[in-house]
Amino acid sequence: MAHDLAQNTVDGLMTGSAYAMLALGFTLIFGVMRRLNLSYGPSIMIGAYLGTLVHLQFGMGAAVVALVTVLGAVAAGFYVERLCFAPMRGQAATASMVASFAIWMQLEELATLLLPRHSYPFPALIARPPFEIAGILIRADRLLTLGAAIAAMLALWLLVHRSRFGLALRATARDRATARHLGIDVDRIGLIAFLGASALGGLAGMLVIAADQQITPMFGMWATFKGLVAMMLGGLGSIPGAVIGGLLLGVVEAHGQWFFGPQLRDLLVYALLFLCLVLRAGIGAGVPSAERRI
Amino acid sequence: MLDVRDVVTAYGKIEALKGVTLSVAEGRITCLLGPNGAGKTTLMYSIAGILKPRRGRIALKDREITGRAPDQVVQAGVALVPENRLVFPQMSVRENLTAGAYLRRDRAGIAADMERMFQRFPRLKEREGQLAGTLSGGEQQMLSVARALMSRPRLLLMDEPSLGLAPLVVEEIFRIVTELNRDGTTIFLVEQNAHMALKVAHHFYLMEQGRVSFSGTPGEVEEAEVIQRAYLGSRRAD
Amino acid sequence: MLTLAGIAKRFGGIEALTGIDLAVPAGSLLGLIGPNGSGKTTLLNVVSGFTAPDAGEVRIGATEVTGWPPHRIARLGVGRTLQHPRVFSRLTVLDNIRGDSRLSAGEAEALLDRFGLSAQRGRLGDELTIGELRRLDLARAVARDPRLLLLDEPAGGLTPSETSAMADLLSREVLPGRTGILIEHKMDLIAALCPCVVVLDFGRRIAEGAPSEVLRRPEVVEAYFGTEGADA
Amino acid sequence: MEPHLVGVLTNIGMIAFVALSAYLLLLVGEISFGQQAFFGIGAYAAGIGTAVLDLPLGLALAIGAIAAAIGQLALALPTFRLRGLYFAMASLAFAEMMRIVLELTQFQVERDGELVGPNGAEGFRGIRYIFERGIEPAEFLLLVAALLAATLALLAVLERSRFGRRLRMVGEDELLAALSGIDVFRTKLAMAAAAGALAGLGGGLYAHASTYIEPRLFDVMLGVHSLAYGLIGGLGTALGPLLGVGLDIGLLESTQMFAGYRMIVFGGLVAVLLIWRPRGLLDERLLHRLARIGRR
Repeated sequence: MAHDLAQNTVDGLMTGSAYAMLALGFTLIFGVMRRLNLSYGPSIMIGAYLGTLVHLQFGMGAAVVALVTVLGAVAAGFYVERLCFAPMRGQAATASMVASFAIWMQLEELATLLLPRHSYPFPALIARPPFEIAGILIRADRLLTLGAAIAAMLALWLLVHRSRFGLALRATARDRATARHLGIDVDRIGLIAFLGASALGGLAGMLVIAADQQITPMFGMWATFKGLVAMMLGGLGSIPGAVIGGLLLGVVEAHGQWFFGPQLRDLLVYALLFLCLVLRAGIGAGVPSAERRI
Repeated sequence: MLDVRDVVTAYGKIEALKGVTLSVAEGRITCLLGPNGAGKTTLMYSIAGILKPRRGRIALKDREITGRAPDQVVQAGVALVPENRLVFPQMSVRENLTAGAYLRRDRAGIAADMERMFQRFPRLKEREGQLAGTLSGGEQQMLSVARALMSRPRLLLMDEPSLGLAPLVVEEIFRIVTELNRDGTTIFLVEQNAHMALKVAHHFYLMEQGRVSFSGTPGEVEEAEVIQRAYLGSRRAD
Repeated sequence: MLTLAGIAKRFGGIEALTGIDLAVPAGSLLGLIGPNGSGKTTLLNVVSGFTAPDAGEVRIGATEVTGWPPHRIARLGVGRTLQHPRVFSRLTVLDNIRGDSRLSAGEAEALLDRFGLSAQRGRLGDELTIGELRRLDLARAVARDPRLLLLDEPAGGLTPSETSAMADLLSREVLPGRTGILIEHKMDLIAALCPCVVVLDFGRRIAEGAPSEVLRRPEVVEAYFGTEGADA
Repeated sequence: MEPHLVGVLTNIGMIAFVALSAYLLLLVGEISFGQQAFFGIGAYAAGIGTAVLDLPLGLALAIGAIAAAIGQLALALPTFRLRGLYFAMASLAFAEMMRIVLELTQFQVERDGELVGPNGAEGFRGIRYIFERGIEPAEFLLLVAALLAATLALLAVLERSRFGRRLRMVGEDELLAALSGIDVFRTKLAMAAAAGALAGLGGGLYAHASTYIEPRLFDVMLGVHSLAYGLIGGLGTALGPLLGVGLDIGLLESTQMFAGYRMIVFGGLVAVLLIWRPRGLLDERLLHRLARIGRR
């Protein structure tokens, strides 16, 4: 029993680290623009499909596939930003959200046009059997995801709090009007944050898909949902919150799956999300979400 | 230094500026008085590039800046101290100052200016690492002024710097305004606090209904009557 | 009619209102003046229910309404105009007036006529000039025939001729038989309409009395123009 | 009438109900990504009504509508104080929860030697009321059309009434609406109940037209479409969402125009429309202009 709990927790942290990276991307966009990009997952998926295409057509190895995936996600992110966010700065945040949902449908169909079968193989990054530490099974590629998530969080934190760009980012997130008074081009800052988030998402997506060694058109919805739930659990818009939310989501899911099966696991997760929204509070840092930004 | 000619700025159908013409002389303090809703802040925003004038031209030292984006206007040497201060409350004092120098790339120059700001505003030095939101109103106003100065402006626009501050603090703010001007900064000031403003200004304009209705030198004309007209309404009705 | 006792409100570290006591007798119009940021609009927000005070009591007639939601206060017979007038831009001017009231189309048109908006009746709310907006805002506030009116700068942004037209409109169509508070920076208007004014500064009441007398008091002049004490 | 055409029109009619339900919420300023849940609740409740409990169709449809209205109120009560993004996300989470609940719902009885009723993720087979009664597809279309026409007539009357103005006031500016004495929260709750009922009615009809339903049908794609129909067709009139449904199902789906690219076209259409006409083709401004011309 204790062993199961420990194994579940470790598995959950591994999966949760991918959620955390997705949540970081969401947070970056939400923090700067106060808008939700529901096309986030599908644009990552476009990147992964392009990567798969390169893999299948030209037999490229993991490194090239990874690069194509990230670049594809950035390109798709650029398209989404230009169509759903840039023209709607003056409108309510919901307009961008609905538009990004519409583009979600576009991207999903585009993916099935690129590769029409239900699933395709994706090259593994590390092809070696799991190893054991203190009786707990650990997969090397999942460990890599965890490491990448920690590195991404640290890098993002340093970028936001220690760089000139990060200062402009925080100024824009806080108060667009005042940031403009100081000569900060807030629209450009927004676009860069958006593309950065897409790159981060592309990296996270690539790690997840490589660990699964296959890709399906369901990935877009999966990534959007997981990233969104993790961000909301973390309390909307804080970097540590996103990471804690992601890890927490992973652990809750792992235990939920073990004890209740997949359907009740999902029910549990949605109920948790619903509760967080109604109470308008994240578990992240215990600060009311409305008060906190990046 | 600054030339504003026939500027019309509108919000939708409503023209807030109906053809404003005025100029700010280099090395001087010019003050803009006027009642609420006269269009003073709209004029500030039009100069700073936040609002695009519908007509007219704005030039800084013969260089046209009409309709430029705010970052280009800052680049050209204009900095705005906005109404209500608008410091970033969740950033430290130091970070707020750094943000003011956003468009500059000379690290050494920025560091030197930061030290100069701390000398000029010792209160800010004491609170260097504190979050700006925890400062008092007067300290926030000083931070807002210092932040604007960090871009090394040739022209400093100040929108109601005395708003909501206690009388002693207001005096200090105006002392700073005079000092800055003595050190060579041209200042264009919007004020409600007419007595204070007229005491420091070299020239003033009165604005009503989106137009400049009076222009003069303090002390030269019947100040009292002008102020009366601007703020308390004319008495000619009865 | 309207009684405020010990109203206090803080926003973060700023005391927006401190210990405000105020009584407006039935049938009179109280002028509320003071420099920008002195707490005038916050006080109206407290009365109309948009802002709950931290301390104090609001009474309308005999009813204590402290902390009531805005719609209940409105239903009690309180009409309010806004400093920055807003309209329903997707409704016609006529429907803006009818709003949720039981006015028939005919009654609403008669009201528009009295406010000089007949010609605009079929326009959408966002196609109006500032003068028309102010009049529409005012007409909407009286459409439900309120007992108490809270007017926040009804002449803000108006030209001198529009302002005197507004004064006529107020004394002819709006004020008779009603109690109210008027915030205004144009002192002509205050002097013409209000027998009594209260002056706010830094969220405190600093003076009260007849307009002509109050405006001469040194503390009021100082509040408006700033200290002269520096070199005095 | 040609069977294909009857099928398409019936489909348009049924989906119009869920599009109208999303429209009613948009009128009071709320964006819901979760109307599919109430369509689903209506479908299941009405299906259970005829297939399991052997009730007449009318009663079963009413039960479906009421169940969905109650469901929507259960969502609205804790969430309507949230605005914008928060409510939209909460509605999505709620709908996904409902879908999983339907996947877990087991309620089968034996009828004529066969098990009927909801069977979890396997779906709900044998809602055969209209086939057992020998109701022709064209007759069923007539029923759908009549119910839709009655709904639209009701909405048309409502929109011209004082209550209709109240809705648009709440939808545009809650503060100003409250200044006019409107209880914003209760107005929105009333709209939520009506929206739930409409979605439930559509779902009940859908269950009987298709005889088989499963939880997967009521996923988020249905919800997004319902929302998009109003945003495409226009929020100025209840005919707006109907136009949206007609364009999508009538034009894009049934004519096979853009076969294989339908979502690319539809998605792009929604995004571009949101930029160009944020309140859809038949928006308030256009209707206002038409009304002016009509008066001349």
